[in-house]
Order: sequence, then C-alpha cells, then structure tokens
Amino acid sequence: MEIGLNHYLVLSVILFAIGLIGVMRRKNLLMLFFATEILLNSVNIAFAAISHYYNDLAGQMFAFFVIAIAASEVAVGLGLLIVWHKKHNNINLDEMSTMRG
Amino acid sequence: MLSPINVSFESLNLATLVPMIIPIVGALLILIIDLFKSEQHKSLFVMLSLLVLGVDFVALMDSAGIFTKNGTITGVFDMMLIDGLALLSQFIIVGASLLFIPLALTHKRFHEFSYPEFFALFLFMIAGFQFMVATDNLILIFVGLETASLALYTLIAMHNRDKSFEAAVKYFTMGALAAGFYSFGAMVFYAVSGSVEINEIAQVLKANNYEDIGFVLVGVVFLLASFGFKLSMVPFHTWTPDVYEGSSAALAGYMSIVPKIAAFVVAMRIFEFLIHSGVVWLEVILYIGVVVTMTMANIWALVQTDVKRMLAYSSISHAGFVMAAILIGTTQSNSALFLYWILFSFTNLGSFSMLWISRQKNLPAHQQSDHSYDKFAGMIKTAPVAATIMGLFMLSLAGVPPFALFWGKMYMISSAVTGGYTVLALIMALNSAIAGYYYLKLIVYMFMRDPVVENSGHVYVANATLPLKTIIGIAAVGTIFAFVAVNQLLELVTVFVYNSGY
Amino acid sequence: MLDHILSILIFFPALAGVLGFVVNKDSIRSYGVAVATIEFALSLWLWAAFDSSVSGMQFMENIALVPAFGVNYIVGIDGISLFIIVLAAFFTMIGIASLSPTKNEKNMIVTLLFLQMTMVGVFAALDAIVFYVFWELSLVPMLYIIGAWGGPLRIYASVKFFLYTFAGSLVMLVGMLFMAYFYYQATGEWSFAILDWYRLILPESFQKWLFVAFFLGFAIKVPMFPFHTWLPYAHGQAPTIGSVILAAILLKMGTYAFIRFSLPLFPDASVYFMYPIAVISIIMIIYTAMVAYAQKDIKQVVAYSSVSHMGVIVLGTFALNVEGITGSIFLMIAHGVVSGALFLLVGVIYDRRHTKYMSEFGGLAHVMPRYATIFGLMLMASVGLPLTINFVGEFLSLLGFYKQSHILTLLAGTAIIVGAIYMLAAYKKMFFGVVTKDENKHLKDVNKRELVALIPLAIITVWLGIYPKPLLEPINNSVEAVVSLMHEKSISEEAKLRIPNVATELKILNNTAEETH
Amino acid sequence: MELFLYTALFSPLVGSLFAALFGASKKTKIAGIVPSALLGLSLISSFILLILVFSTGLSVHVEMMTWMATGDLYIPFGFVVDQVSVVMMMVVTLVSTVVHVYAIGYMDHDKGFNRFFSYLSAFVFSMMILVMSDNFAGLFIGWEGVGLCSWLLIGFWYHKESASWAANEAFIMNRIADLGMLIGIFLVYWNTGTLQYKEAFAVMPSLDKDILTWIGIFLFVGAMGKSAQFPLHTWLADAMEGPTPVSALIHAATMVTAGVYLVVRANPLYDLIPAIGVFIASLGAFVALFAASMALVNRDMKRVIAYSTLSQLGYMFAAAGLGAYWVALFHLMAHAFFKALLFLGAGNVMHAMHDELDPFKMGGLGKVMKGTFVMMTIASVALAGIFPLAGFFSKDLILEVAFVEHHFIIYTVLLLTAGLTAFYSFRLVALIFHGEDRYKHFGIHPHEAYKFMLVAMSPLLVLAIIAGAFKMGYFGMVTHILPATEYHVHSAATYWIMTIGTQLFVIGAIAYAYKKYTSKDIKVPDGTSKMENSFAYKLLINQYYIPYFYENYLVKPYRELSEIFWTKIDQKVVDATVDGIANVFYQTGDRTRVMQSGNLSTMLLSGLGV
Repeated sequence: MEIGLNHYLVLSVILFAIGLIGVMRRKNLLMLFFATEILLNSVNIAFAAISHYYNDLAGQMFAFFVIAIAASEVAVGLGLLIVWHKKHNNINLDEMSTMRG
Repeated sequence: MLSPINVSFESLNLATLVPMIIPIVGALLILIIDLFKSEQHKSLFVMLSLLVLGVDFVALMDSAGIFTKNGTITGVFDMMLIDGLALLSQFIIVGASLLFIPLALTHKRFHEFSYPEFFALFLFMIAGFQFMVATDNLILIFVGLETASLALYTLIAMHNRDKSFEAAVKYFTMGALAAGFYSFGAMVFYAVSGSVEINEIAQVLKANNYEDIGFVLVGVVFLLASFGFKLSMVPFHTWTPDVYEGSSAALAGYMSIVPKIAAFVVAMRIFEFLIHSGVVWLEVILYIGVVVTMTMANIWALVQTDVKRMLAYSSISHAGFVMAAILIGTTQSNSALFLYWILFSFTNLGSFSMLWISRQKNLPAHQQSDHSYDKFAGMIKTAPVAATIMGLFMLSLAGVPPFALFWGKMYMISSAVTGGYTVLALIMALNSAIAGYYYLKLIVYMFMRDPVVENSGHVYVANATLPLKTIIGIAAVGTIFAFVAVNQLLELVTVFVYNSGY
Repeated sequence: MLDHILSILIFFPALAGVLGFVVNKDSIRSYGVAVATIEFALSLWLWAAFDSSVSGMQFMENIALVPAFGVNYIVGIDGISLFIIVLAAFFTMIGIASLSPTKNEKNMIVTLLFLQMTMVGVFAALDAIVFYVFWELSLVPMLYIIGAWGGPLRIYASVKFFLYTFAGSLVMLVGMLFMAYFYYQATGEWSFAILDWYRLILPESFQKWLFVAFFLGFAIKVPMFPFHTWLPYAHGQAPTIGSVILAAILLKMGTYAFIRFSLPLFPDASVYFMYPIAVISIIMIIYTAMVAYAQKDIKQVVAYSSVSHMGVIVLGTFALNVEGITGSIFLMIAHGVVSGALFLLVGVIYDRRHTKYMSEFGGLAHVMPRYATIFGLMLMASVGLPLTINFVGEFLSLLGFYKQSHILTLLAGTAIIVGAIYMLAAYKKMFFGVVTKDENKHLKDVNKRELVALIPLAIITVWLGIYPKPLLEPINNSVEAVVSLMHEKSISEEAKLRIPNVATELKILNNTAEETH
Repeated sequence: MELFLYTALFSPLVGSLFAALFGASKKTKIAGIVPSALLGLSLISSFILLILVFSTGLSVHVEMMTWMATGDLYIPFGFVVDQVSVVMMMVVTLVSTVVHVYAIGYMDHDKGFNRFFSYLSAFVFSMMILVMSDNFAGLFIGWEGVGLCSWLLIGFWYHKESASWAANEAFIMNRIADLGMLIGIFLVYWNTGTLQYKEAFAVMPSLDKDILTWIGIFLFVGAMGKSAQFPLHTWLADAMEGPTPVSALIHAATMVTAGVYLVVRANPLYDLIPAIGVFIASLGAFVALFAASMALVNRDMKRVIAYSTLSQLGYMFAAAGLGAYWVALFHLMAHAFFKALLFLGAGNVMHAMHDELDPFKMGGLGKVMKGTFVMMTIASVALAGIFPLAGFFSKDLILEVAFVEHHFIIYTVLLLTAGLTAFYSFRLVALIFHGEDRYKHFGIHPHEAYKFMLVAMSPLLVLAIIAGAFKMGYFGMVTHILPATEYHVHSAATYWIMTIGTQLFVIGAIAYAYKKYTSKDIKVPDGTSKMENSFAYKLLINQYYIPYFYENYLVKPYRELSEIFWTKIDQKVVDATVDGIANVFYQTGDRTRVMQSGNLSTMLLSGLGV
C-alpha cells in the first residue's frame, strides 16, 4: 500500500501520546527526560513529512532546530539531574516536594 | 536540485540583528575575560553587563527612531520583524535587566555571582528573549524561547541551595513539556497552512476561511497550553510559586517580569488574529482562563504565610489581569498591556528587591521560611524608612492611587469597558479588592503588629549596599511619581502599538 | 496666591507632613498645631474670598495630568464643598491641639497631616479620577490610625474598614470609566472632568446602571444600611482623634459625592431610585437608632447615632428640591460638628477611666459638672433641638422630603423620637443617679487641653443654630444651580415633575428677600 | 414699643445666663434675686404692652432677623404682640415672677440653687418665644425649648432615679407629639408656601378641606403632647417629681397650656374644620372627667393637683373645640392664677412636712400654717368655681358654651366633672388642714413658710379672687382677633336654674368632702379597708393601668426589639454576611491550596488538566 502523509501524522501523534503518558506517569527523572525527548522527536517526524508534502524547507529547518534544542535540553537537564543525585543520591520525583502550599 | 539564490546585502537588513548581537557579544566577552584571568571580582562583570545592556538600550532607541520614521522593519529573509511590539517589549526586557543586574552586588556573598558564567548566561538569556519578541517566525520564536529558558533554568540552579535545585528541576521539566506542546502546536499550524510565519498563517487561514477549523483548534489548544506554562496561567501555574521560592528573591522578581512580557508579545501575535477569526469558543476558553487565573491566584495568595510565595501568586494574578488585554484585543487594551507592564516592573522589581536586601544568609530559629510574614512584624519601629517603602510598593500593587500600578489598572479596566467586556471589567475590579487583602496583610504586619523577637532592624537591610539601595530608590521614585510619566508613556505606547497594527 | 489657594490648601499639609519627619519628637505636637492652624487660617481666607453670590465653581485650577486619557488635575469649590473644607481644616486643628498624649505621637501627627491633604483634596477635586485618587488615598492614613493606635480588635476593624470601602469604590471606578467612555462616544475625546460630564445627557437605562455603580461606592462610605457594619468596629476601635475625623469628615465624603455626582449626572435615575433609597434611609434612621439604644458602650451609641443621622442627610439629598438638599448639606456640617464633639467627649472620659461602658459610670454630673453641661448641650444638639445647629439641617431635610412623600417623612420624622430615646437613656446612665463606683468619685473635670477643642465646638453649635445664614446662603445658591441643572437635564416626565423648576422659585425667593431687607 | 417687646422677651434670657454664670459655683442669693428682678422687668414691660394693646387695639409686630432662608422657604425671628399673645405674656410673666420670688425661699437649702434659677428663667424665655412668635417655626422653637427646660427641671434632683426617669418620659412623650406638630408645619408650608401666621391663615380658606383637616389633626397632636391630653397624659403626673415651684409654673400655669394657646392661635384654621373642633371638645370633656376621677383617690398631694390641672385643661380644650376661643383663653388665665397658688401652697405644706406628700399623714395643719391654709382654701374654692371667684366666671362659661352649642353630652360630662373637682379639692384641703394632727405620729414639727414667700403668693391670691372682674374688658380686647361669640342661654329662667343648680351641686360636693374627711376616725390607709380593695379604687389608684400598659406593651417591647436588632440582626445577619463573603474566599484558598502539593508529577497532571 501507499504510505501517505496521514500515516506519518498518525505515527507522530501516537509517539506524542506515548511521550505524554511517559511524562505523566514516570516517577524516575531520567525516564521523564526520555519521555520529553520522545515528545519532541514525534513532532520532528511530522515536520519532516509535512515539509515533504508541501515540499517546502521550513518544516525540515524546524525539525533541525528541534533536534538541536532537544540536545541542549538534555545537556542542561542531565546537569541538574546529576547535581540532584549527588545531593540526595536518588532521582525520584516524589522526593522533591519540600516546597508546597 | 535547488537553484542558486542571490540576495542583495541591503535586503538582509542586518541592522535588525544588532540589538540581539550586542548582548551575545557581551556574553562572549565576559567568558573570554574569564578565560584569560579567572577569579575576578563580580563587580567587574556586573559593570560590564551594565555597559553592554546600556549599549543595547541605545541600539534599541536607534531602531525605535527608525521605526517611528518609516514603520515596521523586516530583515534577514523576513525572519526579523521589528515592529512596535518588538521594540516596546525589548525596552522592557533590557530596562528590567538593567535594573536587575546591580542586585548582584549584595552585602552578603552569594556564590552564584562569583561565577562569570552567571552573567554570560544572563546576557544570552536576554538575547533569547529579544529574538523571541522580534520575529513572527515560529521557528525563531521557539529558538529564542528555548535559549532563554535553558539559560534561566541554569541561573536558578546556580543559587545553589536544595530548594533552588528542586525549583530548577521542576521548572525545567515543565519547560520541556511546554516546549513539546509548542512544537506540536506549531506543527499543526504548519500542517494546515504550510507556513511558519504567523502573518502568512493568518492570511492562509483567512483565505480558506478556516475550513479545517478542527485542526486549528487543536493547534491553538497546544499553543495555549505551552504559553499557559510560560505565562503561568492557571492551571499551568503550579511551578511558579515553588520556582520563585527556590530562586533568589532578585531573580524571582526578574522572572515575574521579563519572561512574561516576552511570552505576552508572542501570545499577542498569535492569538490576536485567531480571536478575531470569529471562533467563538476560543474566546470563551481565553475568557475563562483569564478569570480563573486572576481569581484563583488571588485566593491562593490570601492563604500564604511567606511573603515571597504571596508575591509569586500575586504576580500570577497580575499576569492573568494583563492576559485580559489579549482577550479584549483592541488597540487600547494592547497599549494598556504595555503601560501596565512597565509600571508593574518598577513596583514588582522594587518589592522583590526589598525582600532581597532583607535576605539573611541562614534562617533564624523563629522563622520557618526566608520571608515569612512574622519576620516583618513591627518593622516600622526598627526600620521605618524600609517599612514605608515596602508599604508603598504593596499599596501600588494593590492599585491604590496615585501609585504606579493604579494607572495601569485603570487604563486596563477602561479598555475592558470600551471593549464591551463590562462583566470582565467588574471581575477585574473586584479581584483588585480581594488582592487588597494580602497586600494589606503585610502592611498590617509591618505597621501594626509588634516584633516577634526584638531586633535592631538590621535584619531588614542585612543585604543592603549602595547599588541595591539605588535600585530600590529608583523603583520607589518610579512608583510614587508615576503619574508624572504616565501621559508620555501612554502616548508612546499607543503610537507604537497602533503603528504595528494591533 | 489666591489663584492657587486650593492647591496650597491641599498640598501644604502633606508637605508639612514630610518635613514633620525631621522635627524632634518632643516639639512635634506644637509643630502639628502650628501647621494645622495655618491651614485653618488659609481655609478661612478661602471663605472670606469666596463670593457667595456666585453659584458656580470658584478658584478653579486646571493642570494637565494625563491629557491623553482626559485625566486632568482640576480643582474648584462652590458653596457645597466650601464649608466642608473649612470644617476639615478646623477639625484637624482642634484634633491635634486636643490630642491626648499617646505612643509615637510623631507618626500620629504626620499621618493626620496626610489625612488632611486627602480630605481637602476630595472636596476640592473636580476631576473624577483626581477625586478618586484622594478618595482612596484617604483610606490609608485612617487605616494606620485605627490599626496602630486602636483598641484590642484594631487590626480586624481597620482591615475591614479598608477593604470594605476599597471594594465599593472599585465598582465606582468602573462606573467612572464607563461615564468617561460615554463622554468619549459623545464628543470623541476622553474627559473625566465633572463639569464636562454635567453636560452629558444619558439615556435612562444607562443612568440607572451607572447610578447603581456609583451608589455602591458612596453607600459604603456613608455608610448606608446594610453596608454600615464596618462603622461600629472602626469607631469602637479607633482612637478618639480617629473617630472624630472619621465621623466629622470622612463619612461626609459619601453624602457629598451623592450631591456632586449622582444627582446632577443621573437626574432620572435619582428620581427612579428615590423611593428605595428613602426606605433605606428610614431603616437607617429607625433601625440603627434602636441598635444604638441597645448598646452598652457609649462610643458605640455615638457611632450608631451617626449612622442614624446620616440617614436623614441622605433623605434630604434625595428630596431633590432646594430645601432638602440645602438642608442635607447643612446637616453634614452640623453632624460633623456635633458627632465630632460627642466623640471628643467620649474620649475625655475614656482618657480618665479607660473604659467606655456606661455601666461603669453614673452620677458623673456630680463629679464633672462642666463635662456634663457640655455633653448635655451636644446631646441636645444631636437630638435636634431648635436653635442648635442640627435642627436647621434636620428640619430642612425633612421639610424638603415631605414634598416627595408624606408618609415616608412621617416615618423618618420618628428620628426626633428614637434619637431622643437612646441619647437620653445614655445620658441618664452616665450622668444621673448617684456615684456608685469609687473610681468615679474623684474624676477630674475637663481640663484646658480638652476645652480648647470643646468650647469652640459648643459656640459653633449654638451660633449656627441661631444664625445659619452665612452658611445657608452660599449653599442655597449652589444648590439652586444643581437643581435647575437637574431639571433641565431630566428626560422622563416624572423627573421633570419631581424636580422643581428653580427658575420660577428664584423669583419668589428674591421677592421675599426684598420684603425682609 | 419694640423696646418693651424686647425687654419683655429677653430679660428672662439675661437672667438665665446670669444665673448660669454661677452654675458650677456654690449657692449665692444673688443668682436668685437678679433673675427675679429681671422677670419683674419683663412683667412690667408686658404690662405696658397690655395697656397699649388694650387702649389702642393695635398690635406690635417686629422682625428681628432671618433665621432660615432657602429655596422659597423664609423663616424670620419675628415676634408679634397682639391681644391674644399679650394675655399669655401677662400670665406667664406674672406667674413666673411670683414663682421666682417664692423659689428663692423654697430652694433656700438646695445645693443646685443657682442652677435652678438659670433653668427656670430659661424656661420663661422659651415660653415667651412660644407665645410671642409670629410664625409656626418660632412657635416650634419655644415649643421644644420649654420641653428642654421641663426636662431639666423635672430631673432637677437627678440623683433620684425616679426624677430622671420622669424627666426622660416627659421629654420623649412630648417628642412624639412634636413630630405631629412638625408634620403639621410641613403641611402648612407646602400648602400655603409660608409659615407666618398671617399669610398662612389668609391662604387657608382657599385650601382643600382634607388638607386643612390633616393640618388641624397634626397640629392638635402637638397640642395634645404639651397639654398632656389622653393618651399622652401620663407624663404630667410623673412630672411632679420636680421641685414644687416648677410644678406650679410649668405643669400648672404655663407650659401645659401651650396646647390650648396653639388651638386658640390657630382659630382661623379650626373654624374651617368644625368636625375636628367637636373631636377636640369631646376629647377635652373626656379628659376632664377621666383626670378628675383619678384625682378622687390619689394619695399624693401634688399628683392630685396635677390631675386637677389635667382636667381643667380638658375644660379649656372643650371650650376651644367648640369655637369659644376667648372663653378657653379666659379659663386658661384664671386657672393659671389659682392653680399656681394651689401648688405653691402645697409647696409650703411639703416644706412643713419635710417632703411628706401623703395627705393622710397630715391633718390639722390649719392651726400651724394659717396663711397657707387660707390661701389653699381660697384657691380650691376658686378651682371649684364658686361665685364670685375667678373659677366661677371662667368655668361656668364653658358649661354654658357646651349648653348653648347643644352638645349636651359634653355639658353633662363637664357638669359632673365640676362636682368631682369640688370634691377632690376639698378632700385634699380637709385632709391636710382639718381633723386630727396625724402628723404627730411621724414626729414631724411643721412650721409656716417664710413670710416673703406668702407675700409673693399674695398677688395670685388676689387674682384668684378678682380675676372674674376682668371678663368684660378682656372680652372686648381679645375679640379683636378671636371670634366674638357671646354665649347666652336664651331664657333667663334656664340660665338661673343652670347657674344656681351648678353652684348647689358643687357646694354639695364640697360639703360631702368635708364631712367625709374631717371626721375624727380618719386613719392612714393600710390597704386593708374594704374601699381600698374595691375594683373601682384599684382601677383609679393605678391610673386605669395605663402606665402599666405603656411599660409592658410599649417600652419593654421596644427595649427587647432593640436588643434583638443589635445582637441578632446587626451582628448575626448583616455583619455575618459581610464576613461570610470574605470567608468564602479565604476558605476556598485554604481548601484548594493542597492542590499545590509540590509534587512534580501531580503538577504535570494538573498541567494537562487531568
């Protein structure tokens, strides 16, 4: 069968949903970061597909930027994560709720 | 096979980039200096950043001059868009930054400021925000947004206390999610319009008069969510109080002003045309969002025991209040937004700085948090001047005339009235009344209660140095004598907003 | 100098207040008295220079503030506001002069000076926003006075006072913005100048809505039933000086605003809401009088009594004819003097015994005859005995409203009965009978410091009761201007009917005047 | 002329202020003498004015200054001395001069001596304003002024609970009536456009009947209060708490007659509405009988006299109501003289008996206090209306009026009352001056009052005897402005039968009273005798339970209702609502703040609205 734009979009939506669920459900900080990565990359797929569909480069450009940003996010995120782990030697979300109210 | 493109250098109009380049260069400069000779005293970097920002400000004024002469400027393949909104918001961003930087020169030693990276990151962040507001290209907005945010996360974390790490992580996670939403929303719009330029999207949608409205709405919802995070609209506000509490008072104050104005401008660019697209329930969503944000934030602020958290919630509610401008979407309301935010930045930065100078290195036994209310009990007796100034800021925030914020509130409510949103106007008014309570609470503590433990009053100015005092002085003057400047501001803002077609 | 006298009157105390911070705290009292006296002298000069034959605004000043949004600093006075300003200056003076020694006097006196600025400002302002600015600003010093020098419940009382009034006036602000918007629609330019607004004729439906918006703000300030509950707390907790200023001047802002805004701006709405408001006023008069009768605390009695009297003032205002409005304005001043004096008197006994419970006293007439006499005089004034200042106001107000409704006036007239009941009861409890408590056996009679405040008030009470002309004439002229404006502006038939056409009345007045002179 | 007018009016004020100077300091005779002298001055000038008015028939009218002028309302301080007001002025100044002089002796031992004279003169001043004013507003000033002074004087001995209570009662009851008066004034203003008597009355005939009726009613309500007509009568008896000179001056001779004066003053109005007139007359007749009946059994000398005053006021209203204004005014005058005399006599007795008021505890005082005895007897005779004393001329006239006007019920009632009057007056005389010396049991040694007090009383004595002689002259004078209706029974026969009949009836009553109360076996009643337990007696001694009714069904409910309003409504409803609204917000905050758990994953959820 012919793979059309919609397939890609559906795929990206599915991935996005997966990522979202991951963000919501994961208690492990690292896993949570992975989930956000999935989120962003799901979008990349869609962008690539759409830009091909319109054959217009803007979409792909967007995708590249997203990749770059995702990377830097991971950098910063992991940095924070490591510091946190040093201090509390755990990376459990539920641990970090000293501020409330 | 792509055909070679040739572009005349003039059409690139690189001048539009100057205001963003300046801070970047400054940042690099700082890093280089550190490279050659480390262990410099923070004052050096502070002054450098001040200079850089100063230059930046001048550059902005220059392009403002050009704008007033021959209207909106575009450049760099129409990526850059220097219109009234861009200029105004950049003025606010840079101006607020100018006021913020000297707060680093505290009496006590806080170790984030000993890193030159702090200042470098700070300048990068500013550049990010400037990009964010000075374009209508979704990509560039995204890049600017993320640059700024990532820098900000780090700045928060550098405060180097447990709470600040927690804050950073929370903010970061939320930010990441927001980024995801944003990109998804952008993708949807790209899908329906085949463009990433907001005005083109608008044209396309108008052209096929919103045939696939379903997708548009999905896109809107995602964008709304992501900006909800950035603007801390209820229910996306949850990170705000924690992050404010975690980060240093000065930075918190800064965060309550600069990132928001940037986000507001983008929101204005995106939602303005959507609201007037006649998609009714988009308006409804926004309406509800605004009202809920104003009211709930106020209500939560009522029950806070820590002044900083109270101010956090209050700034959420202020954001909601201002968000109304985007809902109303008339020229008056949009100018009101800027007027309000300029006045707000004075007052709010002032009140956060007051907290900043009263920040002790380590917590006394009788206090459960850095800035709990009872810390300020009986302040009038030991530190009358400080108490009076703080009181002024509180009154101004509460919207008591003739102090700064009153004029903003008045003009904003007026815009609601003229825009036909009478009920909204009333809700805004009553919210100011509710808000009155918690600002008053602090005044009551400062002026009418007796100290919990006898203190020399030094505790309230533990952190004070000349620069900090100067900044507070400026803020105070701005707050009290706002009524002198309001007219000029109003005219300027209106002209800029009007000429950029909002 | 005379061109800017109003600005001087407004900002001189504030400036003096700022400088006051520098003055040594031992001599701050004399400083305060000096400043207040100068201010009072200025206000007297204002009165002297005031041309009472002119009905319009005088000493107008107009400085651009936010012209882009039609907000300008416009001040000016007419017969309606003149005397309240003089009264404000007067009360601040005697208030400071008779201030009983208290903790950090300095802050108190400086605060009082700032308060004076706001008071004068409110009554002189002719621009809605400027009016609003002073209106709101006046809350702050009062908040501080109650909250810092008040009784045990002071914080609750002060916050309640502030927030309640604040909330009300914010709704009023929305109303003002609406008004400006209508003006904008009509003329294409923004303006908050009241005199500009006067020229605006609004459709009835708008009038009603705006009337309600303004009403909320004013009614809470007055305070009208059922918005009155902040008052007993405020008075009950406030220090003497606070209650005096509050009762004498601040409450008058509300009723004054009715005459300055509600009537001329919304004549038809005023007519439309006349009966409801009259009913509320009557509830105020009778209900609060009965509540006052039930009080154990003399200060609360006076507090509720002033609510009751404010009822008569509002009633007079909504008589919508010259007699009634003139009466109500005169009654504002009268009530200012009398209730102010009563609060001072309560303060006198409180300073000596540190209790306000009437059960603690009894037979004071033996121990403090002078005190008893002055109190008696003020009491008689407060129950509206002829030849005292209050009677003129009450008589005219009721007389005026009688034109509008017989039966309601009959009910409102019970004021003279119920008023007598609680006042005489209170007087009996405190002054008559034999001295039972030992603490009371050797109380000192009123001393010089207190007499400084009380004697002038007593004199005014009688003087204006016998010879109210110097006040009535200027008031009357300005009121006639207002009423004729209302008559011309009103659109509905009923309004035309209810609001007399003064033009004809003027003639009669002149005739009678000629006959007399 | 104006000079005399102003002297007459203001010298009492001067006197009052003079005495006030010594208000706080301790007793000085001067504070009593000067006001009395000034009153004498006032009396003389009034007399001169009387002569003038009498001889020329002119009236003096001055306008001192504007009081209130706004809109088309214009009220001056205007005063008029015409035939009516001059009569009142004479009565007021004369009686008050006498009382002042008398009081110098009577209040001799009182700490509040100076205060007393200041009040008393102030009262006279207000009374003068009341009678001399040329407009309703001025009348109202005086009206309230006398109210104030009577409050001060009834409560003069304020350490006595009963005194201050009575004072407040009097003031408040009068206030109720004053409201009526006020409304009447408003009606007059809005319908005639002025408050000047002259103009107002001039316009009235052209007014609508109903309006006139309302005006009449409301003004009369005012009159009822001051003249203590039913149902506002209870304060008068309680007012006896005040010093006796006060009772003599205020609660017998002058203030209480203000109501009558008002009706007489407003005769042009009441002539237009005869219906109201008849009502007034009937009420007057009723009160006459009603009060007299209460006087029959009362055991408080002063209260008895007070009730008799009440009943005499009833007579006056009866006359006035029937349009015989001049008769009413004449009786007012005559009554003032003998009733003041009676009170002052009673004052002497009180002094002698050390403020004992129960006549049953006296008896046989005639021997020790001759002067007083004679005076009180004559006063009583006059009161009873025996020829040729003052009472005869004035009171019989009223009977005739009732008869001629064919109001036979009123006539009979009044006739009966005349009998009762005679009875209770002489019951009093008999109990006090005749019979056993019962006071001995109480170890009291009575003594006659100062000479000069008796001398001071003598003018009243003379007048009480001869006042009747003025009748014709008086008639000639006042009828310049009052309707000059002669009242003559058609056939001389009927006339003589009536007159003599009345006289015999009265004398019979007197004789019966003497017989009953001079007998040796009068004991101090101890509540055991059959008579005291009879229903009628209980009813009368308790004043028909009216005070009881007022206390339980008006005063108490009012107090309780106020209490409820405060504690229940004001605090529990109105204020609670306000705080409630505030609380709603605060509570919502308190409840919902848990949403801010600080837990990141819940944050993320909430962010997605889950």
